[in-house]
Amino acid sequence: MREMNMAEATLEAMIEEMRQDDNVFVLGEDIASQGGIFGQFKGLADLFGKEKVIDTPISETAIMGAGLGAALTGMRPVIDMHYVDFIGVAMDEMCNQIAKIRYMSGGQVKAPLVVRAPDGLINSAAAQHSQNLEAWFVHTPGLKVVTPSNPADAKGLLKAAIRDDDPVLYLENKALFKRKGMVPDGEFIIPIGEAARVRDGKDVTIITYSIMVSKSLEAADILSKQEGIEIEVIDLRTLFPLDKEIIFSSIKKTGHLMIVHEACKIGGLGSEISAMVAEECIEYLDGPIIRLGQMHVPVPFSPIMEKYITPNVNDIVNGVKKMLINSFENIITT
Amino acid sequence: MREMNMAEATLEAMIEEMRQDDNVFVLGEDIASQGGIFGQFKGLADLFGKEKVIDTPISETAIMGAGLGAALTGMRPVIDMHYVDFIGVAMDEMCNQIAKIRYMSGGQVKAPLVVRAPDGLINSAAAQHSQNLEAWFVHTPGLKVVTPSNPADAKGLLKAAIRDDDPVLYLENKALFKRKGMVPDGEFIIPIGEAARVRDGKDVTIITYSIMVSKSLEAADILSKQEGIEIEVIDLRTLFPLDKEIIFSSIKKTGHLMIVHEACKIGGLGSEISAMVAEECIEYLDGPIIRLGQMHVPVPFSPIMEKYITPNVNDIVNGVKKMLINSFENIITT
Amino acid sequence: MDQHLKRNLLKTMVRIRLFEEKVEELFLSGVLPGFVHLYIGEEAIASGVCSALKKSDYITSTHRGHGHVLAKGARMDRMMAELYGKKTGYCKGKGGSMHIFDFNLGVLGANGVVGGGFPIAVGAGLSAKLKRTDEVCVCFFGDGSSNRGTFHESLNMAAAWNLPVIYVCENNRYAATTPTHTTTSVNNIADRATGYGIPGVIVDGNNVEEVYSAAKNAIERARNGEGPTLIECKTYRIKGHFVGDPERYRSKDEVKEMKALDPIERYIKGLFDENVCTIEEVEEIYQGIRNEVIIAIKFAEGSPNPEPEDALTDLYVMEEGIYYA
Amino acid sequence: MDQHLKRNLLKTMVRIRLFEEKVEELFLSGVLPGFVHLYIGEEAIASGVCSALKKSDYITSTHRGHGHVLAKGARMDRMMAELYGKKTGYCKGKGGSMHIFDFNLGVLGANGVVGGGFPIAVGAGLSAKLKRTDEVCVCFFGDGSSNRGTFHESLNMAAAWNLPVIYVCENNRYAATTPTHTTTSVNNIADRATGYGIPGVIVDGNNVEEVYSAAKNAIERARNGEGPTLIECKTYRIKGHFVGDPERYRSKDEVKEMKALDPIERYIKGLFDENVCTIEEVEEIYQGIRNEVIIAIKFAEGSPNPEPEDALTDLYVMEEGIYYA
Ligand SMILES: Cc1ncc(C[n+]2csc(CCOP(=O)(O)OP(=O)(O)O)c2C)c(N)n1
Ligand SMILES: Cc1ncc(C[n+]2csc(CCOP(=O)(O)OP(=O)(O)O)c2C)c(N)n1
Ligand SMILES: [Mg+2]
Ligand SMILES: [Mg+2]
Repeated sequence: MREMNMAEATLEAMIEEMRQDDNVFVLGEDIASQGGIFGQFKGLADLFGKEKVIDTPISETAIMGAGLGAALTGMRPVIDMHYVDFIGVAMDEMCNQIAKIRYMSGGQVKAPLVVRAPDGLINSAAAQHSQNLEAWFVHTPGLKVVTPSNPADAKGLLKAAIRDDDPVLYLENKALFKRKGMVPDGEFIIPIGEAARVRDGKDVTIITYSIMVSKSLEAADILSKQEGIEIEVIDLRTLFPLDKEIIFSSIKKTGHLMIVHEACKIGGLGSEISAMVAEECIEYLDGPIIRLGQMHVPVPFSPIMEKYITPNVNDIVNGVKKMLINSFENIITT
Repeated sequence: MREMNMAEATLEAMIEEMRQDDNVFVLGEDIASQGGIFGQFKGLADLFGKEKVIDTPISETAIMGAGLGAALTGMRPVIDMHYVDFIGVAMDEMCNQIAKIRYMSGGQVKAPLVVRAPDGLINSAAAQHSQNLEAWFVHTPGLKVVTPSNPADAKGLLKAAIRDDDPVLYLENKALFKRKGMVPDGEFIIPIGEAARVRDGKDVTIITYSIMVSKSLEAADILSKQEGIEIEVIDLRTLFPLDKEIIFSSIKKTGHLMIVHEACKIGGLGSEISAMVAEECIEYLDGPIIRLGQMHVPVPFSPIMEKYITPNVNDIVNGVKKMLINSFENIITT
Repeated sequence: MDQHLKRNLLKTMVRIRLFEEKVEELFLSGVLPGFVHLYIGEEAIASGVCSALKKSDYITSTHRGHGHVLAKGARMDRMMAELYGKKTGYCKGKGGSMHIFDFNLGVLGANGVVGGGFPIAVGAGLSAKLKRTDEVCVCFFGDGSSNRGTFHESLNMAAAWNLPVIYVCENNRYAATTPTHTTTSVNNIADRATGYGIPGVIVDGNNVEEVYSAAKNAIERARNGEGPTLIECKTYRIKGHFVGDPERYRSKDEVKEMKALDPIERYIKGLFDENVCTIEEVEEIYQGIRNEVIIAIKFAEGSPNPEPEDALTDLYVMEEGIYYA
Repeated sequence: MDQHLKRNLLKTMVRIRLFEEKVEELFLSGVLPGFVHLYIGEEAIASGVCSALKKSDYITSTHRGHGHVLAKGARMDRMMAELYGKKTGYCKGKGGSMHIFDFNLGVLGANGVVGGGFPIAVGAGLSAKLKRTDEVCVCFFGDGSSNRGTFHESLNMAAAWNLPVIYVCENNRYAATTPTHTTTSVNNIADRATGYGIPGVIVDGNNVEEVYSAAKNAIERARNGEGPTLIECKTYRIKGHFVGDPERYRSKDEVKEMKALDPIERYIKGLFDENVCTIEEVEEIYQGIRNEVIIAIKFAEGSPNPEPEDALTDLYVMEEGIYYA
């Protein structure tokens, strides 16, 4: 095990995968000379040359489409989208071409490519550089979506994504690039589709991912110490396909569900998880399903307002307390 | 009251609004000489000239962006997107520019524009011409989203959308353009944000919109006749902001909720509605919340497969029956 | 030009024409689902260009794609079966007219999104460069689609990276119902080549040999690492934008006038003049292809429909753990 | 050129320079949130262009927008307050450096999306045409953004419809860390004008009078209904791409060399040579603006922060029935 940050962990994954498979290459803006705006590609061009670590024009549409063309013809591109916000510029390529091409061809072709897209809040980057858009892509058949919360998962999931024969959207929270953690030595993979139970608990299940995992764990510690409430925290890691098994089994145990993400609450992935549960195992619930997510506004520039619209540790703590007060038991007894 | 189809109803709305406000104009592909691919703009250019009914280049990105620029500078554009699928090409303009510009400006500007986008299945149009994408836009703060299920609503909602000072996405199901219905004479508006209870019932609430309203009503009739089950059907009409009041009050009455839409079930708007209910009034539910939506694949060309992946009247009927069998009462008593 | 090639150019054009005439008939009689855009009148372009390609070369096609795919060598029977929505179709009935693929022939897909092929072609060119093969990719596109941003981004990228991509514009004067000159700020699409520092070539798109030569030159340049070329083929769409188009946007006279320039009739006449073939030989070609069409229809009609549940395959390669509802 | 105008050109450039030098300092000292892209070295462009505009004319700006907005006449205090994230800022603290608007001055927004302004400018031009006003819109953009599809779609549309839009390229040789010649297939962005059938003009972007004249001509053409012009201003970004940029992608020597062409120093020297102003007058200009900057900072620092709940206003005009969570 070695300690490293998320940017370094993904860099290791890139290096290992590029060493192992000559067809893996990277396409994006400011990745070769700069090493990526978050340092996540630092030195990669020195190792593999500017032919394999390609600085592109500011042409996200063509970057994404060219990535697809390369994937169809035998390469395994990793496409860096700079900020997930800019997928808006390449949405047709992402959702109408990449996601659909295998199906439309009747299974003749495959599109083994990874789209890396830094998302989330960082340093008051404001409305056009701060979004979390996973819900759009989970709603798009043909994509797989993963997002790590720590360096080990970052490495293992990126390696899995690169080896996957289907297009994978790899979302990496900008505020996590510098987050440190222990990473196992040697080759390892985090399989796509497997969530992780990162904290055991019996009272409430919190389902979360990416940056909100650490906040949920923090809240869980507080609730344990202050209230004796034991939270089970599940880090989804893969957003499509969801690991239904782990989700349902935890709910069957706790009877209480909260979903926490940084993305906007309305229409966010939390809705899907909540609805899945309300459809498939509602009878195990002992109270309402609570979702915490960004308020329904674009991200404001001012740090004060930015903070206000984003769920924080306190919101989780208070949400859980309220949830338990509103549980059916209490409703019935009061 | 006169009978007309949806295309005609929207045309009437366009004519009335363009007559009344000189700043209203239309921008899109094949609308002037052709009258729109679904006949929805037929003759409009003859009435208002090709300066106000503008045939554009195949440049959806610029169409959408130019619409925004025009809206900012005093006009009230109606932008025709041909197929909702093509918003993918203009997603940055839609979600990062149009939706955010007022907020980012601190309320200095407004963007009074309407994006008309035909969606849904028609004639085996296949994967890239058949989507229902409302979930993406409901998840995007700054937009309002409406969608009519009948000619009267089509007219009234379009008029409301054009008069609204905020950007409104007007989704119109392609298979409904020829659907006939009675339309009130004279000036009328369907306010944005108001759903309609289109059938009263006491046993189960079905929340639906657009093309699935008529299918839900059909299913309701069958269930009433065959099983004596009385379904309450709510036609949302506006998808954001949702009419929570009517939704919650119906659930409080029936205790059973099904949501039906043509869009993909996973991550669809049904998830948001289900989650809202599971969060805010779960205690009134007597059973699981069932969602019916498209299976999680792109739309296949073959009519046989297309039909298979889409919810139909039978699915609704059977879903309701199963729902009632799975209701808590029965679970407990069996 | 050798006579074998000349006869093959004719054959390819006739193959497209007869296939599509039948498709039109079938569509109008209500047998085919979906909608269909015919290539009739533009056959010289696909035929000329694809005859200059190797099997391992790539093409990207458009919504008006039957001609491209047939010219690249696709089987008529599997194409027909696809239009019928049958399980034996190229895409197992999942694609339809606008989405025909034949990956073994380097067909990277027709595309329902106008201009969707531009960057895919860049990627194929990039692969060739990275893998150091000598493959090239031809991107067919319409005049109307040259106003899409993907045109610009892709031509710039292909040019900046010197990729082996050939952009072939089929300028048939209309984008659906809209005359191109009303929405396009240049007279020739080829004029746009200047903006990318690449050659822009204009040819008579109804003259198959002219198209062939221009394509051959551009393909050679591309294979030699000299980068992309933009070829504009001036042509005309004889049929409506789609089968069933009321065609309110143009006059019957215009169509009649342009029909006189039919690439096939013209070419046959030329071949007679040059004594490349006789009436009988031409008739033989037609007869052979008529048979192919009949066999294709038989194949399609005799093929099984997909099972409804087939809708749930072919989305993911690695389906493990995937759920569909 | 009249002397008043000359002095104003200088003043405008100095206003931008001193504002930004202070912003850089403030940012480095950790007072300002967000990130900031400086315009230092490129002031001649915004100053030259905006001096040729009327107040009612429009501009669209970029992520590097301070200069454009100030040149169009924006108040320094409200800009500074916006950079501080204060309630009195132009956008009430909701926008920040990359999103400054001043609607009263026709500023249709800086833009965090590179190339986002191209089509917005088309729309402003379309409004002018439909309303039959004589307003024009200037769209500022970087060399790098000329590779975005929006460039192409917008220039074509503006040209096809003959709209009063002037496209002003600030070619500072880099797109962030990437030298433009490595990703761009033409030597001059102005070469792309041919692809739209509009005039393409190249000027020394560090020569404010040259910029002014080119802009004036283009604006006149636009007002006369003669359509768009593409003006390319050759310039150089003296500072990093953003404040804090390690600048690994270029040599110190290169920057030093280009610094010698500083548009302000050069212009002052010219004004001395022409006897337009004296050292004292220039010092007076600087002093006045230094004061303006100090007052702006005081204003910003003395202004209240937004309330957290202010985040829930200004999204919808018609808020009735809207819910935020
Ligand atoms: C992005 C997009 N916009 C619009 C359409 C609708 N559409 C289909 S074909 C067509 C016209 C295309 O014109 P052109 O490129 O000249 O090709 P042609 O049909 O003439 O062969 C249009 C507008 C589409 N399919 N995709
Ligand atoms: C669509 C999009 N892609 C990428 C970025 C990230 N980005 C911000 S500025 C910049 C470089 C812009 O270069 P140029 O247009 O030359 O303007 P300059 O910064 O040189 O003024 C990039 C790539 C962005 N903001 N938007
Ligand atoms: Mg055409
Ligand atoms: Mg630049």
